[in-house]
Amino acid sequence: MKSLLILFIGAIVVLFAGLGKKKGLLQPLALIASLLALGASVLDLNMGDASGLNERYADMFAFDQYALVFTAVTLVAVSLLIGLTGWGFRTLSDTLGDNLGLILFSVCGALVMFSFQNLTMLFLGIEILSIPLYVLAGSRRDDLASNEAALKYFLMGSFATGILLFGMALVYGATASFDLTRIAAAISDGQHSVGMLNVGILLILIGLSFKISAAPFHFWAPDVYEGSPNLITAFMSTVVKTAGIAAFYRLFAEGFIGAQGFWSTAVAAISAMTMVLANTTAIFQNNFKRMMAYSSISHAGYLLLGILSIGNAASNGAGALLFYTLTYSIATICAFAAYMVVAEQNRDGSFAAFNGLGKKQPLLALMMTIAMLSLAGIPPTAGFFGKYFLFTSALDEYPWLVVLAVINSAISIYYYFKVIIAMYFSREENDYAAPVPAGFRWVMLTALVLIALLTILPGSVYALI
Amino acid sequence: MTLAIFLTLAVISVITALLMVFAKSPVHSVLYLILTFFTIAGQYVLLNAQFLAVVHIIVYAGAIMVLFLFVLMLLNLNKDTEPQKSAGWKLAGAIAAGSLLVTMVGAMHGSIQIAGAEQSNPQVGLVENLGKVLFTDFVVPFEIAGILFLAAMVGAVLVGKKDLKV
Amino acid sequence: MQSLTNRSRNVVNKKMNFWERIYLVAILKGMWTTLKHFVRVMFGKSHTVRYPEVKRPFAPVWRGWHVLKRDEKGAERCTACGLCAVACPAEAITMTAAEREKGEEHLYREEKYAAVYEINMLRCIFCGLCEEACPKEAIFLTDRIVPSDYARQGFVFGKDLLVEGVEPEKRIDVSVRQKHIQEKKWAAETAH
Amino acid sequence: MSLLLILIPLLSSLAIFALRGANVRYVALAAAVANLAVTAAAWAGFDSSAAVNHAFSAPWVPQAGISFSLSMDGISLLLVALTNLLAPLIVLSSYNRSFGQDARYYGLVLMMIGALNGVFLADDGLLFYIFYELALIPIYFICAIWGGDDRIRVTLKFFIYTFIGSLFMLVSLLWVYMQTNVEGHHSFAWTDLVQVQLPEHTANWVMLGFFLAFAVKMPVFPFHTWQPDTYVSAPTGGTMLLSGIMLKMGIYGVIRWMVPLAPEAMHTLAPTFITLAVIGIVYASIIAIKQSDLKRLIAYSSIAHVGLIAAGVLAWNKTGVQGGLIQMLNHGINVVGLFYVVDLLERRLGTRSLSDMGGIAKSAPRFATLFMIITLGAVAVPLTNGFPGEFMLLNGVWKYNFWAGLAAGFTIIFGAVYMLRAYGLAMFGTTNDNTERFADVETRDWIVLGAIAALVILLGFFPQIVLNLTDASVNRILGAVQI
Amino acid sequence: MSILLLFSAGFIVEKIILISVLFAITLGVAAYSTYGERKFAAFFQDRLGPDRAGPWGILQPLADGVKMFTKEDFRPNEAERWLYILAPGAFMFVACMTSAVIPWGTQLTVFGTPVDLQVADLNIGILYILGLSSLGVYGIMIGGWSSNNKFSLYGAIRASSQMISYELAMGLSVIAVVMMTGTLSLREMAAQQTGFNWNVWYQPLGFLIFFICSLAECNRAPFDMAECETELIGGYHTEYSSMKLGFFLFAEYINMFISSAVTATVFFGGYNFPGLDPNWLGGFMGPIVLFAKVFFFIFVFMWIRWTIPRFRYDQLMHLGWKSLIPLAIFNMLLTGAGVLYFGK
Amino acid sequence: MLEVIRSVPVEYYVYLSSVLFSIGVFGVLTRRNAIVVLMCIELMLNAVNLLLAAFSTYLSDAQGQIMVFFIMVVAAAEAAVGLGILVMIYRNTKSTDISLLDKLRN
Repeated sequence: MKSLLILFIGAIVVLFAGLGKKKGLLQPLALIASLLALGASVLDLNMGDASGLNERYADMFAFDQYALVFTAVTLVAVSLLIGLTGWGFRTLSDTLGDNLGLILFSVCGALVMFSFQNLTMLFLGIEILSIPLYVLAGSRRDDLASNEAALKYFLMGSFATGILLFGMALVYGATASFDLTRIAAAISDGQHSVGMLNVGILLILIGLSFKISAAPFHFWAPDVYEGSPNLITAFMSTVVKTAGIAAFYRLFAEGFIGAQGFWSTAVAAISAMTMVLANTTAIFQNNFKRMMAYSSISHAGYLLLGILSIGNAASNGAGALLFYTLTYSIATICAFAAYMVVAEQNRDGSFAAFNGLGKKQPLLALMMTIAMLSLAGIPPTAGFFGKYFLFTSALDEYPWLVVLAVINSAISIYYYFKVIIAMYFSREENDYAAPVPAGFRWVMLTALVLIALLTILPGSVYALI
Repeated sequence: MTLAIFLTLAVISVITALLMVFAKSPVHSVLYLILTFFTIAGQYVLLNAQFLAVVHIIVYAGAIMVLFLFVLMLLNLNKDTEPQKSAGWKLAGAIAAGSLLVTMVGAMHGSIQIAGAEQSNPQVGLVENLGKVLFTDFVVPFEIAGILFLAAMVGAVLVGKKDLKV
Repeated sequence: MQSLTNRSRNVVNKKMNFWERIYLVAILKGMWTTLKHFVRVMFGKSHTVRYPEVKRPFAPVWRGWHVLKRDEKGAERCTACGLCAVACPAEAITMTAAEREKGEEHLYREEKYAAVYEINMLRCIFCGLCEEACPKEAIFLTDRIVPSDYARQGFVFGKDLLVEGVEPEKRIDVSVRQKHIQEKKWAAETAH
Repeated sequence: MSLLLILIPLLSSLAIFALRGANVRYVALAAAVANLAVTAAAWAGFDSSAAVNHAFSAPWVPQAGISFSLSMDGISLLLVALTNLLAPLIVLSSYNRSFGQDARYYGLVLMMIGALNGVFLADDGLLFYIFYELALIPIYFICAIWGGDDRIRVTLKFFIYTFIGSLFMLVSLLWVYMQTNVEGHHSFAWTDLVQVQLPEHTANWVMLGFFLAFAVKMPVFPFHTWQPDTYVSAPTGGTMLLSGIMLKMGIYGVIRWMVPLAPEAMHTLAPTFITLAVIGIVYASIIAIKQSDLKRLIAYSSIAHVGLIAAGVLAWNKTGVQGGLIQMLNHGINVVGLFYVVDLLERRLGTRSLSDMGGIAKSAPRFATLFMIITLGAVAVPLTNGFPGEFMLLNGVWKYNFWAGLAAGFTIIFGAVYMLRAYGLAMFGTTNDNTERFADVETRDWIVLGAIAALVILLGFFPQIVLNLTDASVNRILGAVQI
Repeated sequence: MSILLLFSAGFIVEKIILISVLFAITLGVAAYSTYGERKFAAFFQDRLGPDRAGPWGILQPLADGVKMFTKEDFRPNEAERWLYILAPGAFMFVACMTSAVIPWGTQLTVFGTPVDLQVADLNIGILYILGLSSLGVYGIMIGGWSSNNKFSLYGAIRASSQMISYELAMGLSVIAVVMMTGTLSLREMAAQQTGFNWNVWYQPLGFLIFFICSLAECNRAPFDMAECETELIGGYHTEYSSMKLGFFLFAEYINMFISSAVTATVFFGGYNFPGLDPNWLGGFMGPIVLFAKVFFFIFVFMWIRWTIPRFRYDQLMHLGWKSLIPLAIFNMLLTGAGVLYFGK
Repeated sequence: MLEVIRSVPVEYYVYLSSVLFSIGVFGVLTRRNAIVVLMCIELMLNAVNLLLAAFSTYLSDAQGQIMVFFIMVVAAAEAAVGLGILVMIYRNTKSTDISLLDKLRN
């Protein structure tokens, strides 16, 4: 809750600073807000109810350990992203304050999604997360691709919201409540309409699949990711995905656990389909951002494995999701940071843009390499532990799915390595090396340190839940 | 009596909804949709949710659809410039939506029952009652909705702004 | 510069204070003004005249529809000298001169007369210069209003509309303004 | 001690990346030598009667039963010794070539060595897997950056083959891990994993998973297709690392992890595996005979040799395993020597084709002698290091199955044929323009080739040094695994 | 209470009569508003206004009506036929619907039976009015758009954006009253303001905002941007003629009447006046008082129209969004504080 | 009172909402004009609202109707942002046909 308040106030301060034409202050302000919120959530970790502000609010919020750790993870990603805004938003000088404010608002939504105890809150959280993003996706207003991204994202997002809401309504009809604990109680009582509940859960599942872009509801993602400004794409593929999957987990673990027999098969099918479709399609992509879009979809497929671990007391699915989202976010942000500099040098968005980067800018290339290795889940990068934790969490119940996931991660190497190959083994096409902005240096350095730390001490994060 | 009103309203709302989807001109679509909204408001009244009915009219018919009309008129989009999707695509859409409907109804048919049907508090839809619930149990989402609105407002302004530079 | 009237105001661009900026006082003042008018009319002080039935008297200096005067015997005074047309700044006057035939002495006072005399009322600015230019005291501007018409042609007034009638009751009285002018002249002379 | 073996190369590789100077090669050599010294110290302090030596353990992800635990028994020590013995030689052999950015190359080599040490020392399943994969990354870059023609395709093929293989291993490892139960937790510790009793059906799958990983790495027919291409296109240092040490990771994995974790499947699967290994021996040998490219020839010979080792180890009797172990060491030494020779020839002559050589023995007698010694070692002539290993291996396979032993025996014959043919074509016969001017070995070559030749002879005379070292460990591991 | 329960024959008859009477009165008032407008305009401008039809021109509305009916009914070629016809009807319909919830008096005793002087006592009456007034936009928009004339369209867009914008401030100012009175029902609101205990004394700012907004809602000067003749000819009804035009004009006067009635009811005590018991004269005192107030407000509407010059469009929007809405929110906070402090 | 309301079985409301919802989905899938698609989404949301209101009344529980308010809130916010995006696109393309924007695919 503290983090939420800090972020909200921070967003308003940034908005007003933007109105007051204090351009130089904006990025530091946003960063401070994000870091303060991060600090607040980290300080509250493991305190239970001791801090007083963190327990349930009229059964709507529960800033429990689960919410706090995901908050912290998201805020790490957000802080890194804000570090990139100085240069990344340089073309948006007149609306910089608004854009930063919207990012912070969006994060508020993510926080609500981590902590909801009531379907109403989930719904509001999703919308607070999404609505600023629809705008941010189109923040390059004179660019048609950006416009298209905004429109597609908006239409698909609202469509998904509609489906999600219909599901919620049916669940409400079946269980007479929006409250997660009461839904769970009603389901375990058995005094409910099974048909309505099942259809409701299915529709909610579809709606959330749209939000985290799981197949077959992923078709919007590549266009949106490609069209949006790079920074926003990074935001969408990290924070949004984290929020979506965390909410997904909480909803199904706390609300629908009683109906697991019904939905787990569906989730497994979606997961399998997502992984296979995304990875096979990603192979054929020539554009880096599109590739990252498909990669992000495939990661949604892996993340669903964590959902499948619900109900298995021996496995720590939440911890696995936490760790995975953290490493995935950091690696993705790194990759996008490097890509943004590269895109500046070479307007072509294809892999050829990376040609010869290893010689031109070794540090950048190194960052990109580490990010790609981490995304591919190659040991000993932190990404490996993420995959490892996730796969083990679902191994008991769904060995075939884990095998499929493993095969898919192997496939994914092919396209992640395309970048590495271009960087190190291809001849450069132009020798223009855009200077790496200071903010990017710091972000990359921080990300590097974080990846290293996560590699060395994966347990520290994994065991937080 | 009630059933008859319900059925009449239901039939009208389905027909107007279909007309909305099939109307060639977007302005006609908007108007059909408004009619649908009126029938839905009628259903709310039938359900003794008067406050809801009025708010529904104010928000949907009075604000949202006006906004739609506005945009349509400002952009002068009524020309039938919309290239129709191919018949195959339409068929696919119809099959998809139809199967969705059949699945949903089929899955629920026969098992629809309401858990708390014995309780009877006809006053539930009245404004006093709603206000109490909204400002006690649901005050947190109410506040949170404020963030949503602020964000949406900033976003809408940002999107609508003309570029100042160049 | 000395102002001509006492109604002129100097423009002051001073910053308005709070009360002025909310305009309420100004609005109420305006409302008060209009209300005064309203009440005045309510109690019968309307300026309205029920026109066709009631006519408002003209000002003594009013210049309207021209008249071509006849002399005491009923002969037209105009001799078609053309000075009025020359004086006319709007060039609204045209005329065609003709020689008086035998037996027309009762019609025209001089040997030469205007066979056609036309004033285009759309061009005329009712300045009165024709009147001043006329050596024969033949043309005067009167306190009659030029009637409206649907066509432009209708505004070109010929002699049928300009020349006054012969009968005494059809004569047009131009004395009011003339007297006023005369008085002004005397007043000016005595002032000197 | 164990930790040092890993940390020295890894940290010095980081230091080298950071230094980026021209003289990093000396830093690299110093680190390699330091590691060798630590190995020597470890050997000196080795107590073969104890179950483990120089153990180091720190909790890593305690919630998931993962710990950073290293330990050393005879088998580990043998392979660590091999690694660290070859490391300075490999570094030294790379001095001959300029790599553009030396820092990267030497950094990657040291990183590789650190990872390899980690593989051999890991006592924790996941740690093993991580080092196993970590070893892959530097070698990928070494091959792909400094390799020959068509290197990108070849190395990617190599990478994906091995990575997919190891993913299957990961699944198998996880499967076994999920069956462990130490105080309510799963555990990755080797001792815990070994205790798991799998039903035979499951065990088959688990072993298959392991086998895929190790078979690709070794490589065993039919998973070998990446290998000749990669060997040929990789730079010499890379080829040495690949053939000298990395191959051994596979065999080590079989001995340490595959069989102990899923012994129940040995009955069903071992015959198949051994058959594959034997087919590989024959197949690779026949192809090797036909090769005219010296490097490619050695690559195929490597497949043949490793096939024999695999067959011997999979026979899972003491003779076989011991033979496998000693042969791993010897093959590593020999093959590094051979590749050094190839590199030297290529550097001087600009070609690897046997048809372009001939008569070098005349112009460079000392070189010819050293080459001869190493060749003899590779051919397994008695009193060279190759002999005891191959003998024991054949013996082991023979014990397991007569026909397999018979087929495996072809290795020696075929090996003699192709190696001697190659030697003959290169060293004797008529000289040509190039070979006439062939200068004899220089100091650096002397050091490398001399050291290898000395080892060839030393181990040929005293195989017992090695056998004693591993004896207790092999007994322990055979005892722990009931088939 | 649900409407469904109220279906009894007597009830229906009673309501139908009431509705008819109300309808007649509404139309009559609207008709004579047109007359009043012209008359008052004349008075403010030192004129006499229409005075030829009947004594003091009292039959002028009739003459206007006849003229409207007999004029040529012209429909532009490119107009959207049905929408063009629908628009004035919709506008008129919405305008007439609004009067349903206004309490015209307490009770009337007709032939011994008490009759509520209110068509429907919705407990959300004020929301009903807000809702319907928001629907008024459609008539204008559809009319302006379907004429297929750019001036009509501009007029329609201006009118509707103006109405939407001011509706917000209006709603907010009403909310302050609702907070104070604790009810959304107009009937209860009127009943609370006995004697001189009118809401306007507690809510002067709220009243001001409400009043300005109702001016704007009715498209009255100084906010008659929609039909700003100098720029837009006739605004959204440029292309309309005959009785369709009549409907539009008429409906505007109905709107003015209703908003006067609402203003009187919400802020000025409805049918209450100190010293005049609304139950006097068999209950007729209430309606008389209320109508007196209503006529006063109608007069004020006209008074303002003939006093204050028209705003520029941007000024209008600035006033709405940057002044009135913040003020209304401030007023809400103030009221909240007051309610909290005085515990009313 | 409640009996009067409940003379309509709750199933009917569920079916009616489902039908309206499906019509909305159909529209989203088949129409190409972004504004019409947006309207179809609004129709879907209204089907949800109707369903919630019906459940709320039949359950005698106010939560459902409260949820309807929140949905309205969100629908309004979405409409504002969505139409803003449409206007922005219109400035660039002079069209709101969503398929015109498929340039990215190639």
